Amino acid sequence: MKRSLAVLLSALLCMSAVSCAGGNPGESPPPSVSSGGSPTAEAPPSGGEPSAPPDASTPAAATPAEPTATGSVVGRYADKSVDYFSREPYEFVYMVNGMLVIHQLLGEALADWGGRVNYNYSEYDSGSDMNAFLTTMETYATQGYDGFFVDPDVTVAQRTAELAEDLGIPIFPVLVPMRDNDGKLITPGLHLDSIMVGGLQTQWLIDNYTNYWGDVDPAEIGYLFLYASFNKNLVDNMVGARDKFQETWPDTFEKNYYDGDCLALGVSIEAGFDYTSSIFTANPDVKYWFVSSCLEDYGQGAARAAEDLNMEDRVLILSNGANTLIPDWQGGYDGCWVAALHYANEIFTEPIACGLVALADGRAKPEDLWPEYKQPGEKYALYVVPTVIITKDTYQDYLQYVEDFVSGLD
Amino acid sequence: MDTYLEFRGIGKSFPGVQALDDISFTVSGGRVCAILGENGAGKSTLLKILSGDIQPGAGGVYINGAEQRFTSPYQAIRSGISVIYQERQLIPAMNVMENIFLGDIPAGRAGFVDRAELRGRTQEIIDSFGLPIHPLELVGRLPVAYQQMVEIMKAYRRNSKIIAFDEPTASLTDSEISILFELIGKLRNDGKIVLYVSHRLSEIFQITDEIVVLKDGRFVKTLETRETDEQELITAMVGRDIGDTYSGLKRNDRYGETLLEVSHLETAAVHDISFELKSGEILGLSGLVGAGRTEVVRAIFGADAIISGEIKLEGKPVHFKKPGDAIAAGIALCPEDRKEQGLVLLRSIRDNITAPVLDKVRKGLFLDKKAEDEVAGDAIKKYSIKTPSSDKPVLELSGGNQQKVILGRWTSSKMVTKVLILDEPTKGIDVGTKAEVYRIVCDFARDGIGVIFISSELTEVINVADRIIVMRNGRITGEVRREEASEESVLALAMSE
Amino acid sequence: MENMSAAKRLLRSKLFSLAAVTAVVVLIFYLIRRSYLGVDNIRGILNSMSLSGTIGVGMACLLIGGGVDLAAGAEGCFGGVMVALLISKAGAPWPVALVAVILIGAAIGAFNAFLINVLNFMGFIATIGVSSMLQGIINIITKARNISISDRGFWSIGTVAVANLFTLPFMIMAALVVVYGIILSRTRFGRTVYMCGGNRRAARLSGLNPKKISTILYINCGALASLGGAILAARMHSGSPKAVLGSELDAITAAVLGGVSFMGGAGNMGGCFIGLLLLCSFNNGLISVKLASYWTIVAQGVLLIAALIADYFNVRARARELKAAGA
Amino acid sequence: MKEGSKFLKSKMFALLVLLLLIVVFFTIASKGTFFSLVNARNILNAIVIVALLTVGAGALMISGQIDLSTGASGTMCGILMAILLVNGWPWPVAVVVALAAGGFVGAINALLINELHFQGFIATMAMASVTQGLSYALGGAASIPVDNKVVVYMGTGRIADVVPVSIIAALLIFFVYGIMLNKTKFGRSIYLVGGNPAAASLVGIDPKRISYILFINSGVLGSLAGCLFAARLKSATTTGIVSSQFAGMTAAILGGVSFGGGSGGMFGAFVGLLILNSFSNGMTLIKISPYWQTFASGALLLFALALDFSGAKKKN
Repeated sequence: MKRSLAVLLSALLCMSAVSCAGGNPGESPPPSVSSGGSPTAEAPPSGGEPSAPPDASTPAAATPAEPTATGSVVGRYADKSVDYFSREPYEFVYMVNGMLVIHQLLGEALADWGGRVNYNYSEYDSGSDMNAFLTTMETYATQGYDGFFVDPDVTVAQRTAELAEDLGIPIFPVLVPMRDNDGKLITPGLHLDSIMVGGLQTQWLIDNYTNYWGDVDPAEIGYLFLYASFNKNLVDNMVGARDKFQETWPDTFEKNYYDGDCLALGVSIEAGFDYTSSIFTANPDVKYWFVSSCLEDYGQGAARAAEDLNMEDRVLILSNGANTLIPDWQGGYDGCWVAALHYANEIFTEPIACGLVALADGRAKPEDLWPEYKQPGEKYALYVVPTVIITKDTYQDYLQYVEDFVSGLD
Repeated sequence: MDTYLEFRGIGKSFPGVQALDDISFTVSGGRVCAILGENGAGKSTLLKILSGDIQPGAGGVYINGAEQRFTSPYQAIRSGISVIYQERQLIPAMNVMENIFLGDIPAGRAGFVDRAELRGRTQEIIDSFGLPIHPLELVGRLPVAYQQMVEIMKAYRRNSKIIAFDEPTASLTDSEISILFELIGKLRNDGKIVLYVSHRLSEIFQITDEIVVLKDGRFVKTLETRETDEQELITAMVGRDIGDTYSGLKRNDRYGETLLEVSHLETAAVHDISFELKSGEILGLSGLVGAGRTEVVRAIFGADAIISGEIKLEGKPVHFKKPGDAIAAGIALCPEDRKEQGLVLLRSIRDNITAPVLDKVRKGLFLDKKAEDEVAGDAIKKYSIKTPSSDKPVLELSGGNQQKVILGRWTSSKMVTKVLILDEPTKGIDVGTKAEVYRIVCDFARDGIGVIFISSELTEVINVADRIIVMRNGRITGEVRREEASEESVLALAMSE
Repeated sequence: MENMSAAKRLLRSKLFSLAAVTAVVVLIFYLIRRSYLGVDNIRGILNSMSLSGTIGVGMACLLIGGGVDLAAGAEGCFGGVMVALLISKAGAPWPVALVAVILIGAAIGAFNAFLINVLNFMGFIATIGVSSMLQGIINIITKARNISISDRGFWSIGTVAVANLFTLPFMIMAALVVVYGIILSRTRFGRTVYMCGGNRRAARLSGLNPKKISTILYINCGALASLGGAILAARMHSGSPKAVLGSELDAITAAVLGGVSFMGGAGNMGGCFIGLLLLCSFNNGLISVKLASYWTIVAQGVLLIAALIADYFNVRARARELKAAGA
Repeated sequence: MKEGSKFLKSKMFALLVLLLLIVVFFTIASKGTFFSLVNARNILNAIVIVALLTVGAGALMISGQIDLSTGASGTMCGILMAILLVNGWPWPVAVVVALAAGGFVGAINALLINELHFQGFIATMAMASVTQGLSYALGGAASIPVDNKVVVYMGTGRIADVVPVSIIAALLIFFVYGIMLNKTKFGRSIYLVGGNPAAASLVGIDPKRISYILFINSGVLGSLAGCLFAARLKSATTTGIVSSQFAGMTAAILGGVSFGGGSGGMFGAFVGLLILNSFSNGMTLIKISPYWQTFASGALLLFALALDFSGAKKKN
């Protein structure tokens, strides 16, 4: 018996340690049923991958496009008629299947919006286990949550929506719109046409390379797009970029386009570094390089590879997302990582936060939101978030624009 | 006053057995002291305590009056003690010089191995032993005898004050044994203390000065080698006149027809083995360690592959590809090494006894617990195994009881045994139980079962078996009927080329 | 003295066959694409060896001594993250941060040694547990976010190169291989590592302390893994919670390719270096020939299995030779 | 069905008390929601996948072996089933082929270990890498939808909207394996091989045959887990249950299966599984960060080893 007492004592110790860690439910993101760390990390988490929504109407100009002011303001911050603080704060939780840096940053923006439209924000990461994602959603329903921001595995969107309906709790997708198995929208969402985004990235490089290299024969420009083929969105991002490149310079496409599937190397900066340096050194005859990526880590790796091979003068890198690039610029970085397709998180999350509050208030039903963004044959709206491609020179005024938007000036 | 070694009240118990109980004796420098005792008398446990491999439960080891506290072999070696174990402690993948200097390789500045000095000193030692071994030769490539000599050179190199040998001559040829005895003589003249563990009485009379006799973990007496003889030693060792242990056995005088015929059996380890076994006959298989007796029975049992030769059971040729077939055909093998080959220590006595007969204790798909308990109960009663219940893990039994469990397994009520092979069945059993084992073996013989009885105890095999085959280096060197057999004649066959 | 040269021949044959396989692999990729042997590509291959090489040195010593550490990847990641935190958040000068991170790695190694040598846990299961504990801590202190390092001095570790061929990280790794190679083959401590790996009981009975040596090897493996992670952070200008994870499998593959056996007591640093060269040239080559990348993952698994099969036949051939000579 | 000596009994008691302690602790900490019917259903849901892996891993560990490839190969088999279904194969054939594929991976593991003397953990890790690659090759980026009515029902169907159908299958499998281990000749020989393979072969048991059967069994159960997971999500993805084999191993060790074989049973493994899942579910409820959970799962594995500590120590 002595030994089993020792066992129980150590169990108590172990649990008290864990519980004190949970003592601050507020800021630490809610738990997930992760099934133990796996030493083999080649399996990068799936789930909504970051690819910024395009600006459908006009090609991305240097200055940020104005959000279309026409159409209904229900479910938007611009709707000044709503008194958000006349009620108790709602309880919203952002549920992600495989938290990545992009989800982390969007989560912070959603938390900020909580202060403006009165809801308590918490997060939950199911660590790529959709089994846990669904069970936890049911658990939270029993705990009296008022709404869910969700980024489930894209293929399980329909199942998630059905479950939310059963539970009678409004949900709103964040990074990736929720479509059923035949591709029809099942909730309002943000337009994330990864293929369109890829096209924008290539278009910017094609429009701006002369500013950096002068008049260079397009036949001498190689194009490497870094992505990871475990997720459909990333693949679409690549397809968009590749097709735009082929469309613009069809005859040299075969020779100059290089596929950059880093799946075997994982999702990390060194994966981008190793892949890019292998392609660069394996093709010394290519004089100039466009490098684009669907993930910021790959862009950063490519930048380091270009520096390592001191090829900065003949490489232009454009990544998807500028969260680490902006601080670098502020720190004086002036390398070949020249631009990034970016959207301020605050702007991106505004319609999501205000939309979910509208649904929770009952001021609107999902199919009523933003009629002006409904595509023909779709039941729900697909809001288009303005994105912009920022460079070292234009990022300050873009930040200023965001500052004004959030403080509700315009 | 040269050194003297004293054991004071040494005691040690393992779960279920009191291995050593209040052992005290003294050995002074310049003398060779034999430690004599039956298997399981506690000899190797005493050596393990001396070498620091295990700690004594009670009492202590004193050198020149000062108590030695060893928590690891390192400390024992530092205070001048070297033990040469029966199973060689060598590293086959490394060369001779590194094995000899295992533990403290001469190192120059910054810990770099001084290869020249290492090789020089190794060559010196090899020359002083007059052996044709090269310092850079991989130890694994040396013949078994030379490997044993490397082990001895390792102890000699440390020029320890106290050197203990555990059954060193088991696999040595006569010439190597004489080199060893010369060395022991040299050690004695240098004033060192030599402990010599063996149960080969002839060797003990040849080189030792005094003899400490142990029985069942207790100190019996110390005898001066010159003033004693074999009979007195055996009586001291066995504790009562060996005469009656064997006299009470009721022999089988008439045998049934031939049960097992082995002709020209050839395997990787044994060559041209031919013999017959009649039902009701006890066939002794004798020889030194490594003579190939175990390999013969393992081949018959289907545990080792057979290259050529024929085996007939009750006249019909059989070829067992795996033990399961042999068991089904009624052959049972009680293996030599209890812990490694015989018992599943974590499981209960019942599980170990019913292991080979699970098919016979089944009711339809499921095992019948009642039937199992019955079989286990019979065996426990038959061999009077000291245990509260058949549920006790075998791990918690004494050596003797463990051996009885294995015997119980192969002679259980559900086993249909035609040929019972016993490999060193009485190894590590107290003398009382041995007599019981012999009695049971003879009962089996009388029931018509053919028994193959392997033992390195000459007195035992001579008195139990009806007929004795002697082997050496994988070949049969001779056959002796019990009537004309004597220890000397069997030993002679065991030693001859 | 025929036996002595036989031993030499045996050793040479394994290294020789491994070097031959590497040469064949390099030749094939060279034929497919001339630039494979260009200076820049060789520089890339050597540079990519630095991470799993630094971890591989610690891992190989451990394997030779009869142990294994599946938490090496997490230890490396932790090293990278901690060096970034110490430099960017705590403002420590980078040399101080680097030394601190190596000590932290050593401490984790000591914890592994405690679990395995004191509590008698099975080596690979205990380190799997430690690996997931570490990954938890890493994500807690970084909130799953990269920590960028802006200290240009620290960056220089990644950019300094000699003759534009040997980068500093590669040279550090090569130096470790040479130093540990000498320790293993030439020093007394090195020989005791082989002895403990070869026959742990014999080593103990001959006065060695296998547990002490195993503890030293685990501490050494933790420290080197942490160093590897820190150097990678310097090259990438940031400590990432996803870096290095999984490269303990590359380190084991390289060691096994190089002749280190899982039974312990066999293999040497030279073999590991060539094994690593084969592994990295193989991976680099696959990228440059545009082979669909999931086949790369399959290829890595197959390469490890092939290495283990080669080790099996080698061990069996040597055992048969020993038996034939010994009988 | 008494599981041998007093030693195990006292440990089983400690496990049950530990489980009770966890339930009480989290019920208080989560202000009652832990101990609700719905949450019980959530725990049962989460248990199904890990249960199958625990049974496979537990049987193997009793025989002294380990299989780290069940997560990756299970995921691959889930994708394989989905592809077959999408191509119009009748569902029974698709499921059987997927299970056969899992068995085949298990057979390869056994072959590498028994014929080529690989160490268990490194051989199965290599196979995990190979099957992971094949998952990507088969599945690619787009996940494959699973909408065959019967298969989906197996994954999501519930009786009285509380008890998932698949949990019944899992409980049944636990019960059957428990009986098999304790009551049949084959089960007894697994213990004997785990305790002492050399001794087992001398009493007529063939350790190689046992090893092949148990690895194939572990592969099939892993495949079943992968298929059930795909069915539950109505789609097969390349991440699937990739690292769930560690949870299976932890549950088995926690439940008293001593590594190196010879002791522990399915009842213990089931209690270990309940402890593991209620612990994770509880942490979810009181909002402990996912990163603390990764830490806790590692700590739990070491704690489980400590429990087995006395078992491991006794042997060497």
